[in-house]
Amino acid sequence: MGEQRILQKASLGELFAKLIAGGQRILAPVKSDDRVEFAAVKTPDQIAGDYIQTTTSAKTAVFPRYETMLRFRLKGKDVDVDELTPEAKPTVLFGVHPCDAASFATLKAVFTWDSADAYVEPKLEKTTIIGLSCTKGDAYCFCTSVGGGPGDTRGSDILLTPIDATKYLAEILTDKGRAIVAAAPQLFTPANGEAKEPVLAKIAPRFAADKLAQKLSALFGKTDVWLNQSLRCIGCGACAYACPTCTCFDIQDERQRYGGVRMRCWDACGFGMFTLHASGHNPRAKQSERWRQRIMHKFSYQPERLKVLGCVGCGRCSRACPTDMNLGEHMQSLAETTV
Amino acid sequence: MAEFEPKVVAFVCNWCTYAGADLTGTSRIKYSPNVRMIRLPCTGRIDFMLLLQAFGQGADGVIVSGCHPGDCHYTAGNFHARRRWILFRRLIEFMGIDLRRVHFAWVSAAEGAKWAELVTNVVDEVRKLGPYQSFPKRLDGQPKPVEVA
Amino acid sequence: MPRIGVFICHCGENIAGTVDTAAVAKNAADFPGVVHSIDYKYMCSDPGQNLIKEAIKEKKLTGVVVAACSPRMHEPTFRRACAESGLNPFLCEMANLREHCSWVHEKGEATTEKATDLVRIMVEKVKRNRPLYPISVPVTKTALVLGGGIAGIQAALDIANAGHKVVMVEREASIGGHMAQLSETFPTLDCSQCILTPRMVEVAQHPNITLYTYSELESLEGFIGNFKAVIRKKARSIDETTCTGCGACIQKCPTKKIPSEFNAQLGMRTAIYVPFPQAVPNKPVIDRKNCTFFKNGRCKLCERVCPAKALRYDQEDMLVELNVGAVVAATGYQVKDTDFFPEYGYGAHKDILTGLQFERLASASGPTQGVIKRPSDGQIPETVVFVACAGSRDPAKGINYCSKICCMYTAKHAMLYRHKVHSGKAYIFYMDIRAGGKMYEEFVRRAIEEDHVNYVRGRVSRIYKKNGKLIVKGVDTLLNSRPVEIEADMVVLATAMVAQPDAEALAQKMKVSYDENKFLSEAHPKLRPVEMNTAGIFVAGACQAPKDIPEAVAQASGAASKVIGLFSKDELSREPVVAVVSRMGPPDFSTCIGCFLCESACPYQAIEREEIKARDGRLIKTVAKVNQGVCQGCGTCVALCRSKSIDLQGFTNEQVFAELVTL
Amino acid sequence: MEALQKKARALLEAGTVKVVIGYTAGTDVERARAFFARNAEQTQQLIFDARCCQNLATYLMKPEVKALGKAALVCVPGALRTLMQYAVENQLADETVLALAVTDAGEVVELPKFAAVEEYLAKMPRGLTPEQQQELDRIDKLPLEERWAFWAAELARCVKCYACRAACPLCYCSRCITDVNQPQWVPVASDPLGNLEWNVVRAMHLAGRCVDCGSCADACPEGIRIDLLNHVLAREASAHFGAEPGYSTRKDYALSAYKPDDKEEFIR
Repeated sequence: MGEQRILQKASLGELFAKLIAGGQRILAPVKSDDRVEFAAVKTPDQIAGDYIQTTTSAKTAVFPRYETMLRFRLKGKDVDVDELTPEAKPTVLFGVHPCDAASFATLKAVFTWDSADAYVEPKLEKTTIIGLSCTKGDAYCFCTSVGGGPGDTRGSDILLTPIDATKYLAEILTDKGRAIVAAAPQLFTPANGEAKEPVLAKIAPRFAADKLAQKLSALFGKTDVWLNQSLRCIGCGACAYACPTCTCFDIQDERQRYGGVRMRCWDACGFGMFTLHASGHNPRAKQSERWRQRIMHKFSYQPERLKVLGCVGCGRCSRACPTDMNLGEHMQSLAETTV
Repeated sequence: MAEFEPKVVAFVCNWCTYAGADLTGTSRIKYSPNVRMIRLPCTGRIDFMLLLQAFGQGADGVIVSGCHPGDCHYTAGNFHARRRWILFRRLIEFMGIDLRRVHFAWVSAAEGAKWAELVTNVVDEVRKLGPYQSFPKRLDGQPKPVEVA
Repeated sequence: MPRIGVFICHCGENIAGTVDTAAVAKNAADFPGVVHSIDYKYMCSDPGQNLIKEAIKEKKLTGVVVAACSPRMHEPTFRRACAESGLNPFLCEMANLREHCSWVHEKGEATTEKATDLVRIMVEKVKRNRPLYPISVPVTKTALVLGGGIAGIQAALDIANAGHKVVMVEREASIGGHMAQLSETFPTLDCSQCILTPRMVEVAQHPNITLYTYSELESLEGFIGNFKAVIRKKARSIDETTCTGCGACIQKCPTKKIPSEFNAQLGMRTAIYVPFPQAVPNKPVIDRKNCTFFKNGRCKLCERVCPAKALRYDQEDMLVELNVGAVVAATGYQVKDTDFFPEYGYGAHKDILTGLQFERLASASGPTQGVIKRPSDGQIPETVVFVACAGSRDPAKGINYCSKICCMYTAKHAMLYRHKVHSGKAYIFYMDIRAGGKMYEEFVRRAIEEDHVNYVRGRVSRIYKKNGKLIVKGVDTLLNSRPVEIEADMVVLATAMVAQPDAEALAQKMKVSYDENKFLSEAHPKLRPVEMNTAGIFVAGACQAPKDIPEAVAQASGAASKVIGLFSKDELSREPVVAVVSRMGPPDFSTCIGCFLCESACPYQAIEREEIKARDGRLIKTVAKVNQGVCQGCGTCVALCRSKSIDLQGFTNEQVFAELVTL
Repeated sequence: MEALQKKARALLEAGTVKVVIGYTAGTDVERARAFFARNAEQTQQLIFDARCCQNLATYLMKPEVKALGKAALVCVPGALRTLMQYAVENQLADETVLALAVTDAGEVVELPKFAAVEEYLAKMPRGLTPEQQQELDRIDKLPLEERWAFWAAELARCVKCYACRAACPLCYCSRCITDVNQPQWVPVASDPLGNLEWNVVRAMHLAGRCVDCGSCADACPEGIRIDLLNHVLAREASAHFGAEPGYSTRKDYALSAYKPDDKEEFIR
């Protein structure tokens, strides 16, 4: 709960102009056809109004689906390698919903827990998040079950809540947030106790992630539970690639005449090949085992090892799923399963 | 700067076109040196993915050539290949790949002159078209966020 | 780590004259994986090959790239060289710097750069080559000889005398072919039948030869050493085993006015007939198209007179299936009919003949017992004009090629005429006289000098009838193209020698290639003149190109010796360039998913189904399996396989990709 | 709907099948989801209406589902065509699955044998719909550059999640070409080349086989019109080679057959 200010919607344009002048790139939700995606904008009018979630999560701003790590050239008998430093442009992520904002905590935890990831960490450093509270949700949302909420401030540097048609309640939460304010102080007028709760979406909790964590290890051996849940899963990577906290990647070389590039690309635990050994053995040969792994990783292993949930309840996985695997629903049923 | 010299890859069958190109040599017929030939037993062996691979590796044009219908050393390889080409060519046309860069021919072991003419024509046409920049190459970078105008 | 050796050949000036071979060798030395790169004047020479052999040993090479001429030329040479110094021959590849580079491009940087690339491509390929080992397949030591002309006879006898079984198939009722129709043969003027008929009899009586006359090849499947041939034995309407060949039926046959094919339409034959008196076998056939009984259900005179009761009117075509290891195609030729030369009046005037008809006229066994008479009135012709190149060497109206034998037989015809009609005048219109061959030129000189045959160099423009004479209009190009006009009593056209009308169909049946004139194509015009591009099938005689008798016989013996060579081993080893289906350990065993869409794509039905079973016999999956004996290595299945579970040895997906990565 | 539930219950109670693969209500009103009824009570959850469009035949290739025992499969027409193609491609033996088709009148037709399925399909309309044709023509009419731009933009969204592959009943390979890395046929990254090659190879591998169930496009989380690529090839294959996959068990795959006089105008 940071210091509160009022920001007129009408003055967003001026704020954007100032930020861009200050060398910032602004990524915000933009409508294209029937989807909303983060895109580079210049003015507020380019920003999508009425939507629940962007199809692709905000993580792509710091963790793109592929990235070149180094270039190599075979010269005669030896190899030249030039490491590529990622371009980390100063970026303002605007209109990030609290769930997405919260996902950055997970990303940071994963990419910095032992040593700082050379590609993600610099981008995280240079990214400022202006969150936007949710005024509506849908049947896929379950942020309130995983410790978040439509007005949750975690992860945001500034959280905006549209308390009425003309203004935002701005909560300035971090130094990065204060830096934004400093860029155009006059636009952030003092607040006098306006409340955001009335306008926030109502998302009923379906389960309690923290309680579930311990229970899961007990459920591990209940193979039929996992089988039943995953029968309709067809084993694609849609959920992982839509997910704001999935961080698995694969490192690949692409050859060109006497050289090539080494790159990392998103990978997904739903794929049969994900854990296939060179020997031909696959420790997770069945889809049900892969589904279990996905749940365990997000709700048990990661909280245990990195002290952060691997899920923010945005529901993207379920919206993206071709077979309507509803994560909230599945987690609820796990919570209700007796050990 | 020097005129653009296109890279043309030719996928040829061993029995007709490769032999035909040998005949071009023995007949000392000159043609342009921009072509690199990939010798395969039969046009039936030529996977359409090889054509994309060639472009992906920087080819500006591609030639696929084998025995005339009925003359396949393996009796029917070229008949199968022809069907594959008909569909593949249609697909890439639909996807906006420039068919002026993808050429198919029957060149028999007796048609040394035809081979020379074919290569020279294709190279000239592709030279006019310039480098195939719009075709994606082996990657170097990361996806850029969409810029809104 | 690969250790590749690169060997650049100058081929004298052939490559070095255009390509900077030293530079190519220097560039190649820097290619990753290359540990040895040199250039040399003649790599295919012994010292050249030794350079390779030594390098393999000293530098412990794991792969060799020879950049020289076309692999179609010298690949076997260099692979053998590698094998001799202990490197698997399939770890050797050739870059074609001659046919595909130095001979077709101008001297210059671009050409040298291309040469470098061609080497680079092959280096990348050879790095991914795997040692391959020849596949051995059993050989059925029986040869199928198609055609019973002189070429077929020669081939059959040579193979049979070497102790191997031979099956001879002849479409006509008797073997003998065109040679049996000839009167005398050049350049010796010995009687054709006198030298041929003993050979025909020998074939018939040879213990190793099975003879199928009045039969044709229905289909041919399989591959070298293991062909399956189906022969259609056409209904002869005679039981050959009981028929004694007495000929009573022939005398009694009421239908006597059928133009005789053997006599080139100059004589007549009956509906039940043997083509000629010395026919082998000497058993008649009923020509059902012309037989009264088969036309209107009544007659059967022959049956009544047959002492052996050998007539079988209800006989049907019979299909005989044979396993053979090799095939010799000796199906011969036809003479082009002359109707494409209306201005020569063939057909319009009885006394205008083809060369073959003149042979029959001159033949002692012919319709006139060898007396040269005019078909029209039986008069002895006083002036005979012979027209050479009647169709040959005539792109406009006839055929492009030279029929080769006409110059000689025309000279022979003129001679024979002059010998038989001392008072007669013989003229020959010709373009050039092609008399290459032992005693051939001398033969033509004899015709001119001793037998006073008048050679007129020029073409005939028209032949027409004028008060009982045939007027031959032409020009004499040696007398500054002065028009000449000769009043002849007979004209003989040296018509072109052409492929059999069904040569194309036969070629497709045997899966061999043929040229634009429908003559069967040999595997190599110089180095493999009797083999065809389909292993195990050989060619002899005029079905490959116009030939005279000595040539046809020589080629037949050549083909026979190839067959004998093939039969000299019980097993023959084949190039291991074949498709293989991926196999691996459990739990997958193979990435083949068993859709078997490749099955119908295989031109050789080489794809079989293999059931993978668990120890308890439970079926785990059914996957594709390639019969390596049948697979010819075209790779159509490889391109078709979606999961890339089938690959082609020697041209693997990995190798081809590697080649492309060098671009 | 009641008819379907009754039939399913009967089949399970009689032990004719061990599982009825059908549809049940999904997360929201627009969605139905696959449902595996394995006992009488569960059949109450079966539904069948306009929302039910996923091609359930895909599940017949899934080991976990195979392990459930003999299945009755609620089939939309695309699923019926899939069964035919499975038969052609040796993936399914006759009488190992009981197809249930629901007529417009809502009655349930049992199709226990391939022959019955073939007969049932014979009455159905074939080929591309006019709408599908028009869409193809629209893109075909675009100038080369615009066509290229259109597809570049469409494919740029592809994240290579392979939902299209997973949803496609005919992408049943145990090892997809994208998983072959010796050589690396398709670049792993969802970069422009990788996305182009993946979508070309997907379409080509389905050419002459695709039964046009629409699952691929439905599955794509990015809403890429990959079905158009299947349609353009389907149109070509039927026009040139008379290919009609999914209507019979006859093995006549357009790309492993040929006619010596197949027509084309582009080969020199």
